Amino acid sequence: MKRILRVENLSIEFHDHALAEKVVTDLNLDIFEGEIVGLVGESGSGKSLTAMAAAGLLSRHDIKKSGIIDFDGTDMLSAERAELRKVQGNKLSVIFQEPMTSLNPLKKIGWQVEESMKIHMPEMTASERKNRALEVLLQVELKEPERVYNSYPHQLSGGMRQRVMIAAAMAITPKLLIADEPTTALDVTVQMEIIELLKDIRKTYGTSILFISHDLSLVSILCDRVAVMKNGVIVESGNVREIFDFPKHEYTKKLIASIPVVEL
Amino acid sequence: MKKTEKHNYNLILGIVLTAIVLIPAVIGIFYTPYDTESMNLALKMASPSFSHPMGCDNYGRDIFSRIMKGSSITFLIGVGTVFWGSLIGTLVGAFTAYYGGVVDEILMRVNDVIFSFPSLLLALVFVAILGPGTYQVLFALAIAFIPSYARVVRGEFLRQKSMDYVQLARLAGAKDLRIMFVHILPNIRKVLISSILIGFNNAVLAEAGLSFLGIGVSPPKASLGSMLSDAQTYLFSKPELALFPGLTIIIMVLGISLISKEVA
Amino acid sequence: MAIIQVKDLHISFKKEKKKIFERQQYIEVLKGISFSIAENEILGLVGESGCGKTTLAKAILGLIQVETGAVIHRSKYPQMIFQDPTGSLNPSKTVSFILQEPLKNCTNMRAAERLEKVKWMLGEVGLSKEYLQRYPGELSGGQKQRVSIAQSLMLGSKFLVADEPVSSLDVTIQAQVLNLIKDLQKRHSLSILFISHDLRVVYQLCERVMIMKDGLIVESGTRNEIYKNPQNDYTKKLLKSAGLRD
Amino acid sequence: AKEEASEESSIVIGIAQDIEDSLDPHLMDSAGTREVLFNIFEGLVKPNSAGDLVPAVASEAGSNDDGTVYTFTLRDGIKFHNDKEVTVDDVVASIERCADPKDGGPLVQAFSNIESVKAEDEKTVVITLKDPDTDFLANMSVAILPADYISGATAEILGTGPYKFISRSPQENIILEAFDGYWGEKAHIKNVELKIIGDADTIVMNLESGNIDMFPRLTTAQAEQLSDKFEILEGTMNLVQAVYLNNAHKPLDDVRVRKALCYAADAQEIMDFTSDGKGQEIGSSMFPSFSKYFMPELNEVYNRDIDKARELLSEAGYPDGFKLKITIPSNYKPHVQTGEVIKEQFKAINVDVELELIEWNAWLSDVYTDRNFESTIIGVDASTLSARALLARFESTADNNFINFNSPAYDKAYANAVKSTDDAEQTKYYKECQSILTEEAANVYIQDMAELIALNKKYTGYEFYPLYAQDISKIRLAE
Amino acid sequence: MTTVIKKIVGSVITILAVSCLVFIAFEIISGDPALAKLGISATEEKLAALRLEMGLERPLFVRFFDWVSGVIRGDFGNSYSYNMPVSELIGEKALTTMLLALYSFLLMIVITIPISIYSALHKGDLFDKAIQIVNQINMSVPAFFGGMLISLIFGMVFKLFSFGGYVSYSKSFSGFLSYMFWPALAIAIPKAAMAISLLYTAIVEEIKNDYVRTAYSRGNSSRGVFYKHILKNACIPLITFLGMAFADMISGSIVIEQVFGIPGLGRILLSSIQQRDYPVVQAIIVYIAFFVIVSNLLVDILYRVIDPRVR
Ligand SMILES: Nc1ncnc2c1ncn2[C@@H]1O[C@H](COP(=O)(O)OP(=O)(O)OP(=O)(O)O)[C@@H](O)[C@H]1O
Ligand SMILES: Nc1ncnc2c1ncn2[C@@H]1O[C@H](COP(=O)(O)OP(=O)(O)OP(=O)(O)O)[C@@H](O)[C@H]1O
Ligand SMILES: [Mg+2]
Ligand SMILES: [Mg+2]
Repeated sequence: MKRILRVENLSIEFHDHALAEKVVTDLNLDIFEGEIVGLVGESGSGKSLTAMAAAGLLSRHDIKKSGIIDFDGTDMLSAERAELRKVQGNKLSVIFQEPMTSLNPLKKIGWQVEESMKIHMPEMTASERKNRALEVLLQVELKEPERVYNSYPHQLSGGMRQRVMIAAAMAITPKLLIADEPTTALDVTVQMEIIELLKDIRKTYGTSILFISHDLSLVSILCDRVAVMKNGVIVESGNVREIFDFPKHEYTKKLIASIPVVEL
Repeated sequence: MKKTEKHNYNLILGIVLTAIVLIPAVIGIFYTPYDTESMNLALKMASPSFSHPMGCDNYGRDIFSRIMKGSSITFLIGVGTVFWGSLIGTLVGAFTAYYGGVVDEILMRVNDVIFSFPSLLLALVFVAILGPGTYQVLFALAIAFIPSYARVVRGEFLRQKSMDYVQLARLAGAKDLRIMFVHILPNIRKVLISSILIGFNNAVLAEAGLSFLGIGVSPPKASLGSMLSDAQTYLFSKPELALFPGLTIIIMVLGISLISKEVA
Repeated sequence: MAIIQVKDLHISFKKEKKKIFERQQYIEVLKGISFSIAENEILGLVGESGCGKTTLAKAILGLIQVETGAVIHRSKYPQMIFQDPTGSLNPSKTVSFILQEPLKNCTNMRAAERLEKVKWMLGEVGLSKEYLQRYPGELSGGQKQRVSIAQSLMLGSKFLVADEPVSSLDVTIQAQVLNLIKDLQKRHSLSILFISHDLRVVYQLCERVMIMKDGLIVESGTRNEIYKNPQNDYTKKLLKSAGLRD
Repeated sequence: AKEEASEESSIVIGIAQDIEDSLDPHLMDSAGTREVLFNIFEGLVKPNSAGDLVPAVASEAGSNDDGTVYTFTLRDGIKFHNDKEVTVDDVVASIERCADPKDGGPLVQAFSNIESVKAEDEKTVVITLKDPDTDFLANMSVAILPADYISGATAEILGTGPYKFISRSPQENIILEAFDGYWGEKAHIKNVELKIIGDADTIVMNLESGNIDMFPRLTTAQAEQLSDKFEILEGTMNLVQAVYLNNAHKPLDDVRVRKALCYAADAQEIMDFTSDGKGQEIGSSMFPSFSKYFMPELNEVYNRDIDKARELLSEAGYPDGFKLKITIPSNYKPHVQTGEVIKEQFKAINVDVELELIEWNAWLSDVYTDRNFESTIIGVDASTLSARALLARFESTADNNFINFNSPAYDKAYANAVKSTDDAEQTKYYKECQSILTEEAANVYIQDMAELIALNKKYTGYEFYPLYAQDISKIRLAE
Repeated sequence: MTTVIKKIVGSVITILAVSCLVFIAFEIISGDPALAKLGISATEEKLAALRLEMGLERPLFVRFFDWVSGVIRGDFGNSYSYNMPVSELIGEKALTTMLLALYSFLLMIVITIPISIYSALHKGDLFDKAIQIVNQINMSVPAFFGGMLISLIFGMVFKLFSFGGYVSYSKSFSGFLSYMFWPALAIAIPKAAMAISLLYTAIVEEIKNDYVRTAYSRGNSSRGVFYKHILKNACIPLITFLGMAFADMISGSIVIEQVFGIPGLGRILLSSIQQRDYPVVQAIIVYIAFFVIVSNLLVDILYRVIDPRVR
């Protein structure tokens, strides 16, 4: 199997305070073609930052990065913007953790969902794009795709916005989908639909997925492999079943023990 | 680290520039190298020399001494006008945006009225009621400046008002005034500060413009603005007469804007 | 004694017009909702995404104008944990300021006391003192969410609306925060409207549960009634998706 | 060939102010308007550049010995700008209009003395006065307008002068054109545009860029900056510039105080500071170009003498000086500058001057009409070629005695001057008036300001007048 | 529909309020139109007669009412100093000023947008720093002084235009445009400096938002992110300023018109105030108020169009 993402010795350091802060240290992570990798861990441990780095979106100059991130032949850490943009929104798409602020408040949903298509598939006509947009909106269980298509972000509920983010990321068929807590604001029925959808696109298009989540049950049903992060390092990683059934690291054990139980 | 240093660098530059203008101005209140009013035929239009570093004007008065004295008046008018104008303008803008409805309508109409009223006529009315003088200019200008601040603040407030953090503040028991001025205002400070700087410039220059009405500083006293406009007569033959007061204004404004940008 | 009583609440929003001269159309989001929350009770609210839970929460707290219907509440400083921590934290204020805000407004505490309490609360939600001087933009999603929770708990109010308060927290922290909420609820006889998608969390926390769909409450009852013997189809579907029913 | 050249010729003259009062020469008042209308309208007589009255609409003018009956003979073939001949009816109507006492007094104050205006025949007009007045002829420069304009039948602006009015655009320009049917020496330049230059600071640029060819009343600073494309002609403004003192205001009601101020002032120094020494010092309300009346010796009465001034002040009870407010119309830069220097000069005798700049209209109402002021700096001009134009206002009962000057001796001398029918005697009385003004230190007299005129070297022939006038008709293209 | 009617009523009230204030202002300031007309030949009797003729003896509110009823009939009265109908007097000038304002407005936008964009995108580099300084200096140069400098440098030294050679738009529109370029530039530069400072600040703030990251993630080029996302958001504070700037340019052209010898409203407004020619002042102010109101209305509408959140 082909390796699609290779992260080696990634370190991320912040420089915007008097003291430099290292938030990710020597992180290694590989994702192969068609694989779904879960990334779980403590809140604030650096999951989102790792994901952003992999997507080539850490460009602030007060952040110091080192290591290697190789996505399908592109160096995501240091490549020029022109090169990155060939990848972003085309071979790679991102579902952001915060759907509220990650949508442009002044643009209609439809426009935002269609944006990657507009950039990377200029051959599509406007109506084709719209059809595709409505299609993905429906796929993420938005019941009135027309209304959503014509709404502004502030007119949608939290869950709807999150689904819009998902739809936008899936409007094209990326090789790698980075999903940063994509289902937190969704009710369980929709959550399950989304999980099915993700499995589906993996199956039909061979898309690899980096799935960041706190919901270990979702991770266990969706992912092939999982990595557990704490304090900027991956403390444990491996096959989902193995990790969940035989956690080795203290933190992993604690994590699994904290899953709320319902005794009916 | 690097970034913090750069910040200080701008701030220091701003402080230095402001000091270059303000220290002589403060000293000028108590002491000037030469009397600023007594005339000397022998020195009429004298070129810069060691004893008169900026030369002398058409009455043989030392320009450096006059700039020392004039700066403080200019500073007073600039700061005073902007202070009152932006204070009242911000209040008006904040209240209209925050409460909306009738208050908004009425205050914005009043605003339109002030804005349509020629400042010249306004200044004349002030002279008629209060007599000529520095403070009269200050108030006439401040009133003329209110609408622009009110408009800018209103626009920004409208945008902020709909955000969740405002609602959260309300739940945290903050009173309306506190919400407006402690919570919202800091978020529009950047825009407000750039309009305050604009206003400072305008005030300094408008004061010069009003001197031909005989309000403001009356000769032989001088402000930087009035020195500049007097110098226009000699623009071709003695451009340095305009140069020094002009430079002083520019340095003053530049210094203040650097400081306020860094502080904000 | 009910701390909150909601009677036949209706709310609708303007629909985005496609053409300028189109007639304004409305969508009804809440279609007549009635319920009450007793003192010292945690009421779980579960429902389809987009069915109007957040709208209901905001309406209860008076953050959205109510058209018809009534909300009667008898609590002094009702608090809300917003679903979106980013938008609800003032970007220009430090964590320390944000957390002190309710204390400043509603108590007479001195600065030192306030700071003490803030530090304590920060610890309770699993954040260290280092975060006091951070701005919201410098926090991770979960950290922001914890700051919002902390703020809403500062005053020890009698009534709290929590709109998906723990959705982006990892399970260990989640457990810690839930324990905190439960603890506070016991000690201060706090009433909570707890909105969540996580049926397990709701089960752990709430004695009573309401299920919402399409702007209506389709089912409500005690935890056991709902989880063991659901009547409504949607409820059944929910439980099934969560793996709590076959 | 010369005729042809003048067909094409044109000039653009910059003026500082638009004609804001009226294009009707009977209703206009300001000096700025007068100097423009001088080219369009003429009276029965008109002043020449030597300061003499010469016949204009009338070909002959005469009076009886005691100056009660004035007889005018209409010039043959004289025409208005529409080529209609001027008739005696036009003359009578014009004079009657100015003498009409309705609307609060006659348009020309002196015409209240007219008993009757009659056309003797087709060519002769006789004016009879109530009281003898040998100086009356100076008033007859009042413009002659068509009778049907006066009756309101037409609003067309028609005069008999060398230029006819073509059009105007308020605050922009006034267009004149040489009148072919002019009776006298015809204007040399065909097309004239009087362009209003609102901003004094742009005058130099306007001249240098060739946008205007001529500008009267430059300041020395402006004149210095002009290139050698321009000729700078120097004359006087024919204004009495002084610190006018409100004689009714304490402590200025004390002649010793007024004298002290006169001793403290130094006219030459003022000129040195404000106009590079240009200008003519004066000692009373008369300017040098009225050479017949001007008394240079009065300049020497108050030479700067600080000790004497201090002494006078002590005598008057102000050994430590006093505060004096000088109100100046802010739009007249030269007066403001004079004020600045005066302030310094008065410091020497502890008179603490406050310069109050006000806008022209406020000056008119507060200072001039309401006489609510302490002192002011202004230049007073003469509307006619007669000493009376300058001296009448100091009669204690005169309407326009804005300084509240009150001297029985002056009133007597002035009355004698008006009454006398003998020219030498009259001149003597006028001189007495001036001496009294000086002695009483009515005002702190300063100067008749220098008038600098920039004229593009393409043109020549400019003539100065002893009155506030610009005679465009004399200007011609340089060879 | 009702909002439109409300706006119109509001505007009419505003205009009435300004003109009423002008009446009051003229009542307060010293000097009167009759005196202005008579000048130093005024006597008590003549003044009284002229006042009667001008109708100045009547009480303030009667005059105001008269004026309003005249305006309703489309009659702005007669100018005291020029003895001609006010509309005739200021008609062409009003248009000239309007064109000048429009011209400078366009220039301002043409200057502002590219410079602030470039500068904000290259924040911190040499060009940006240079721009910031030049901008500060531009803001500090008085309009009249700037106008003089422009005319001096471009008119006198480089002879790019003939100073004072104003051509009326009715004579030659292209001549008009090429002459007006310079005064328009003189007006536009300081305003553009302000606009740049506002837009720059707004852009720098806006870039920090999360949605910008989203836009990048879709493969937008920096330009794409900028033009499609940031710019529109950042323009919101600018819109307010632009609205005011346009109205300001109409009333603020006074100085520049004088410097460049343009027969616009500026000079006549100034002289009419000094002459106490209030029919003229009134008409001009109504004209300016009209623009103020319209530009504010446009700003409000534009807000609503651009920002769905304030709808
Ligand atoms: N300002 C608004 N304008 C128009 N429609 C709105 C507005 N706010 C919310 N809505 C609509 O109201 C409905 C309910 O929204 P609400 O935020 O209450 O849902 P929710 O139950 O909280 O969903 P979620 O679990 O996804 O957060 C949605 O369909 C949404 O599109
Ligand atoms: N501007 C900043 N300056 C300093 N530290 C920062 C800044 N931004 C983020 N951090 C820190 O970086 C760490 C990692 O953040 P990240 O968003 O990757 O966390 P996460 O694992 O995604 O957490 P969560 O599950 O809560 O979203 C956090 O501890 C956060 O506080
Ligand atoms: Mg995260
Ligand atoms: Mg919600």
